[in-house]
Amino acid sequence: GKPAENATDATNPDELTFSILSAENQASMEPLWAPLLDDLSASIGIKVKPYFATNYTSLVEAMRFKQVHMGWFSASPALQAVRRADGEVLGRVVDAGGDATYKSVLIVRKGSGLTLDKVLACDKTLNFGMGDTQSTSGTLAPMTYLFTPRNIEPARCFKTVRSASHQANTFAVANGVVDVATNNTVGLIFFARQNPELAAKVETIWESPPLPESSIVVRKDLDPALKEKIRQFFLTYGTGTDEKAAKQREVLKGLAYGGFRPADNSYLDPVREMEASEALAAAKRGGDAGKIAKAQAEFDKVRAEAAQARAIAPAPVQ
Amino acid sequence: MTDAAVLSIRNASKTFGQRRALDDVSLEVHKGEIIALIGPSGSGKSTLLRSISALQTIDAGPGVITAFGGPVQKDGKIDSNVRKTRTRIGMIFQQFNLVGRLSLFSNVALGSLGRIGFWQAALGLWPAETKQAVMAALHRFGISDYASQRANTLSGGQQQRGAIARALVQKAKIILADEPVASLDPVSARRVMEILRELNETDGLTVIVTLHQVDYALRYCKRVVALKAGKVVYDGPPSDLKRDRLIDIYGPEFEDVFWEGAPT
Amino acid sequence: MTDAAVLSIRNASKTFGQRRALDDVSLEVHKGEIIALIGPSGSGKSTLLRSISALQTIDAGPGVITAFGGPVQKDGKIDSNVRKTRTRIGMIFQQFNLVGRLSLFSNVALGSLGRIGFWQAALGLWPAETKQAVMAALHRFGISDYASQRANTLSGGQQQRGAIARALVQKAKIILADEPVASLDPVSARRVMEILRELNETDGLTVIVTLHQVDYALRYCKRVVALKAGKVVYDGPPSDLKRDRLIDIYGPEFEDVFWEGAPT
Amino acid sequence: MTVQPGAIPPPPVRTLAQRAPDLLIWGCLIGLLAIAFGPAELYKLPLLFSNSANMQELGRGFITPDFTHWTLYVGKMWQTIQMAIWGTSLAIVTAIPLGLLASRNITPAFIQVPIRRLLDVVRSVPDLVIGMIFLVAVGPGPLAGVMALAIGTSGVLAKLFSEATESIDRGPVEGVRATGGAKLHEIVWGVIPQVAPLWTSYALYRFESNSRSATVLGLIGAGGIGQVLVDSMNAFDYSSTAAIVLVIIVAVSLIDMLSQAIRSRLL
Amino acid sequence: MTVQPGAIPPPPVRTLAQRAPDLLIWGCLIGLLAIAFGPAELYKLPLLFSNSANMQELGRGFITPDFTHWTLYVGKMWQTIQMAIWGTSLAIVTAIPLGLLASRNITPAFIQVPIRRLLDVVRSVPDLVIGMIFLVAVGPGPLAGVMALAIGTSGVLAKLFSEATESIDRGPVEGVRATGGAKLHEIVWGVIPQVAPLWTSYALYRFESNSRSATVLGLIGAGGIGQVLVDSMNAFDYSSTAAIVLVIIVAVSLIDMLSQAIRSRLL
Ligand SMILES: Nc1ncnc2c1ncn2[C@@H]1O[C@H](COP(=O)(O)OP(=O)(O)OP(=O)(O)O)[C@@H](O)[C@H]1O
Ligand SMILES: Nc1ncnc2c1ncn2[C@@H]1O[C@H](COP(=O)(O)OP(=O)(O)OP(=O)(O)O)[C@@H](O)[C@H]1O
Ligand SMILES: [Mg+2]
Ligand SMILES: [Mg+2]
Repeated sequence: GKPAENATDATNPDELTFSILSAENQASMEPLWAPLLDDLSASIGIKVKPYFATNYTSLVEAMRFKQVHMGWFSASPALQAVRRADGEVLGRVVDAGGDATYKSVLIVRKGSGLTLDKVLACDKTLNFGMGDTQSTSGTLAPMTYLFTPRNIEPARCFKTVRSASHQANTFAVANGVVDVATNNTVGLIFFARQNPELAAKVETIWESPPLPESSIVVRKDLDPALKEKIRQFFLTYGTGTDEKAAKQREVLKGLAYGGFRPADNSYLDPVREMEASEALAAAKRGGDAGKIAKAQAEFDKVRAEAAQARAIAPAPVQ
Repeated sequence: MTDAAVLSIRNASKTFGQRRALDDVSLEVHKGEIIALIGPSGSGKSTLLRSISALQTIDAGPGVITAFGGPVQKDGKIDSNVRKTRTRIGMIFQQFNLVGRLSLFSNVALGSLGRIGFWQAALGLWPAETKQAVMAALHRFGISDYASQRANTLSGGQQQRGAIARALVQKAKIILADEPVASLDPVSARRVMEILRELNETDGLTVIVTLHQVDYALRYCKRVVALKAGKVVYDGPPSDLKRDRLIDIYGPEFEDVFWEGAPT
Repeated sequence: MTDAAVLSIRNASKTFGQRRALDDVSLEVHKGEIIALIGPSGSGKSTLLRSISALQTIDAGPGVITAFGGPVQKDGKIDSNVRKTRTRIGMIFQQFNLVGRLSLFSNVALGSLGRIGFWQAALGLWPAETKQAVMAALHRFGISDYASQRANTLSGGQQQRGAIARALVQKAKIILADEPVASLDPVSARRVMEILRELNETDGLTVIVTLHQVDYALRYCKRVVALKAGKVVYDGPPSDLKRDRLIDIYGPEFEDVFWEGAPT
Repeated sequence: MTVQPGAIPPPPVRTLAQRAPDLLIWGCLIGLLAIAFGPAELYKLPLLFSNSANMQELGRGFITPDFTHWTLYVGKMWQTIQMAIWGTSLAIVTAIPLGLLASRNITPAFIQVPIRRLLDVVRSVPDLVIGMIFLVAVGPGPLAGVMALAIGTSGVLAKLFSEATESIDRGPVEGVRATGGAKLHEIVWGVIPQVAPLWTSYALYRFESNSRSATVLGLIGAGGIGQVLVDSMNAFDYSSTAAIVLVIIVAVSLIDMLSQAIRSRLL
Repeated sequence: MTVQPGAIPPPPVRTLAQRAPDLLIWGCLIGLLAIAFGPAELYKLPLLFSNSANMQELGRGFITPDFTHWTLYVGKMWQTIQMAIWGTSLAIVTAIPLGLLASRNITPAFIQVPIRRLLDVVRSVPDLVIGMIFLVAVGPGPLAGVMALAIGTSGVLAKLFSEATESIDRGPVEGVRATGGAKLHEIVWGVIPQVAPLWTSYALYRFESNSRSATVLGLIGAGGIGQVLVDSMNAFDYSSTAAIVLVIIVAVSLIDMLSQAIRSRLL
């Protein structure tokens, strides 16, 4: 296709760009994704060009400026895409092993004798490894579900708190240079697969409630017919019984996914909830009464909305 | 300043830190003169020549240098039109100042920069005329065999002759030569001095040449200017440059220098 | 090789690309000699001196250079113990080879590298003896005022005298001087030649000096070696260096060079 | 022979005032190192030896390179090199004039200083911002990567070019100036021949580091070997990482050898 | 006067064989640029102009810097500088001997070539791997960052140091050699004074780029301004990003001015 056109005719481009956010725990995705996108291209009759990137900010901005039409985002970036880049959630992924295996965890070194209680004792003796500030399972989830409800502020609770990548944290715990760290269930599976000896040295002491996984986000202003075609493609992918479906299941297996399920923006409510909780905690730290009240109101509102959504639709996970 | 003066230096001083390299030097040079600039080491000869070609500013103040009636520098500032003046002044440096990584040929061809097209010069597309002039100059000094050798692999004397060839190719109206024969064997030295004299006599060029060999100065030049500690201490014909004058310039030890055939 | 020979060059050749800079040169130098090395520009004088101090290899083959009875280089390979030999050979370079960014004092102090403690030398903690020797040498050449000035801001003659001072501080047994007086005024030149002679006569040093001024060679040296196109064309006392010999060395134009007081 | 009159003067001594700038710089450096000792946790250094078993264990993952996907790696390497060659070439084209304009011995201060500050700004703007700016204009993919590399590299190269230019010997430049050459002629004939070997090595160094760069290309979806590398590390797949690193080592070594070959012609 | 006998010879012409290496290099470069034109999507370049509105709109987010948390930014900048100063200093200490050993005009080939390849390897190993190795030994935090910076920087500095060394004038070195100085004396007195200005500028350039580096420090929990920058961008908080970039610009400019001041003393 002509490059100039996918910029101008955004609703019905003759070439679709599909961004794939390089998530933690995914090896060389390009060859794995290629057959899926070829199938998509064949199914909707428009060429699909994949882009892999390590940073979601740039992908969200690219989608905002119509340089990217749809993308594969993990939960928190997906929310940003919906907010900033006129995106809407089209579907979500289920893992190969079934549903809802994705949870945030706290890990310690096996035999260290550390328990959740000891961690929460806040005696300033432990070194704590946190994820990056915007990481769902590394930071947001443990804050929302573990620390904030107990009014614990990690910086005041532990000897040191450092933000690092998941891999760095995992190795640090396994090698005993950090006492407790955050991670997630999928990350641990990968870690165990590649480094069995080290993985044996790590144990989980806390699991969060299930977290939303990656989802497919498309630009809202895409032609509705086209959007529907894309939705149909994903939802039926690998579900048939014929030989084609078997092949599709092979593709999915490569990606370590079980298939796709329908979802909409409310799928991301837990992330919104986590964000609001984080904002509330930040306000509380700041100690400004006005800000606290405002953040509290926002938090309550998001929470209520999430509960409502859950009541109407089946729970996004489980 | 006389109208006929092709070069005029008035009240030029130059101070490096504490050191006065030029001390209120005034000099009028007329068209067609050939002047030997002598003086002990460190007396400011190179500094004076460098100031004339505006490679160096003189101290701010009353000092003025003009060439061909136009200003070269004034009050410590170099005139903005100096480039045109420079193309008419050929400079032969004491340290040769060749570009080590270029061939001898290219180095000498640079002499034509001021007179060929701007882009031609920038791209090194030397016109046939330049090429011929370069080879003629190299041949004249007996170094045409070395045309394609890199300048930094040439012997000292070969480099010096290359530097002189560059000034020749420049076809300047004034030649400033800073010890052009220092690294040369007697025959080459004589050849260079002859060429300078020929340029002066036949082509009417004005020549200022720095020399340590007083005998060369006496033989080839019609006027001798002597510097000592930055001051002009003699300016006149070689015939007046008697023994006691020279002792005055170079110090009492000069007495012992000319063991034979020295001017008396 | 004679036993008394302090320096022996046998069958040394050096080829740069196509050019033969040294062509089967053999030379025996005895302790206490003072030798003038003359020859036209490009005849291989510098190349010979550089080969003796092993700054350059000669061509592989039969060529051997020995100093103080020990090998300097052989078959195109520099001897591994050459460092000790070098401390006993002072070299004065045609292009001075001072370190431009160091002060004149430091440059001259480098002459003592070979004889003071390794780390002292590396850290520049010059012993009092070195400091005195440096200042004495600078004073001797009339440049002690410039001791703290950077070498690259000195005048040509000042740099040349600095380079000679460095060799003096080195307290070598052999001095190789490549045109040590080229950039010097007559008085300084004479002073340098007198010092070389004094070192030779009083201290018994062996001196090889490259000169373009044939008169200096005749006056100061007891033996003259002439190179031409890399070949030794004369080796004998100055008294035998008659006009036709010189014409042989420098070419027919030499006839015109000595217009007065030339050897006949 | 004649000796200069007067006594031998004492060796020069640098006064405190002459030494002050040097002492200041060294004092500041040592002071900074001392101040930063604590915050940089240098006192933990002995851990490096006591915990060396950990390092070995981690290293073990790397000793069995897995070349299953080697064609992919080589392809990606090639892809990165293609982007790097355009990015670096465009950067050189801008860096040459900027570098010359930023050199104090070529350019008057009233131009040189602002250019210098401009270059500081260019180097300070994060890769991600530069990448994003091009991303929103030309869409994700190689071109955005090329442009991001070009901008970032030109800031660095212009700085390095200018500092090499400031270190040249002014003799040859004066030689050209004295013939009446224009500024451009001085540069072409007096400056460039002197700086050519260093400029070449800078350009090839940046080409090399662009070829192995993961950051900006990966951030904006331009792909390349860096992306594959990050992905393999994210999956804890150190055998693949090791294989990718080997591919990069080969590429870097080839570029380095090329660099040496070109430079030895220029030296 | 006397003219040399014989006719004036023609100007030298370079034969095809002499030109071959140059033609080869230029041919390869142009060929590569042509081959890479398509894959690098250079044909999309016009989009840069037609879509410039996008760039402006994106840029608009940056024009209102938000300095609310400026103390945090300055603190983080200072923290990074402290890590950078140790990392760079340690790197310099290793890069000096390595750089000299990697210089062809100082070191015999049988040592120089392996060192050169070793440096290639060091530069090829990704930051993240280096960081992780130190992380498991000394734990996450500044020291791991310092060590990772030190290793990565020493590979680059040693290469740059060696290429500056290869470009020096050998005259002064020979001057020192002829006095009978040992190899070390040649280096201290003949080489170092010549390369000092360039080495200083390299060292300060790396100090500067370490001070603004985000990648390796952020990945292994060493924090610093780079981490804050990435976080602010990830939160789409471009006003804060702009403020942070301004802080970095000030720091980079100060380091650059320091670099110029030190170099002008050495030149
Ligand atoms: N590195 C080199 N590469 C190529 N040729 C060289 C090199 N060094 C010297 N030559 C050549 O070798 C010859 C002898 O040079 P050398 O410097 O020994 O001459 P010289 O007798 O000292 O001359 P001068 O009196 O001019 O100093 C010259 O033709 C010179 O061009
Ligand atoms: N850049 C500089 N910085 C400091 N001093 C300088 C500088 N250039 C020249 N000088 C000093 O100025 C004085 C005159 O130098 P100049 O080079 O003009 O002497 P000269 O007459 O050419 O001597 P020579 O015959 O030795 O070449 C010397 O004392 C020298 O040390
Ligand atoms: Mg002079
Ligand atoms: Mg010579």
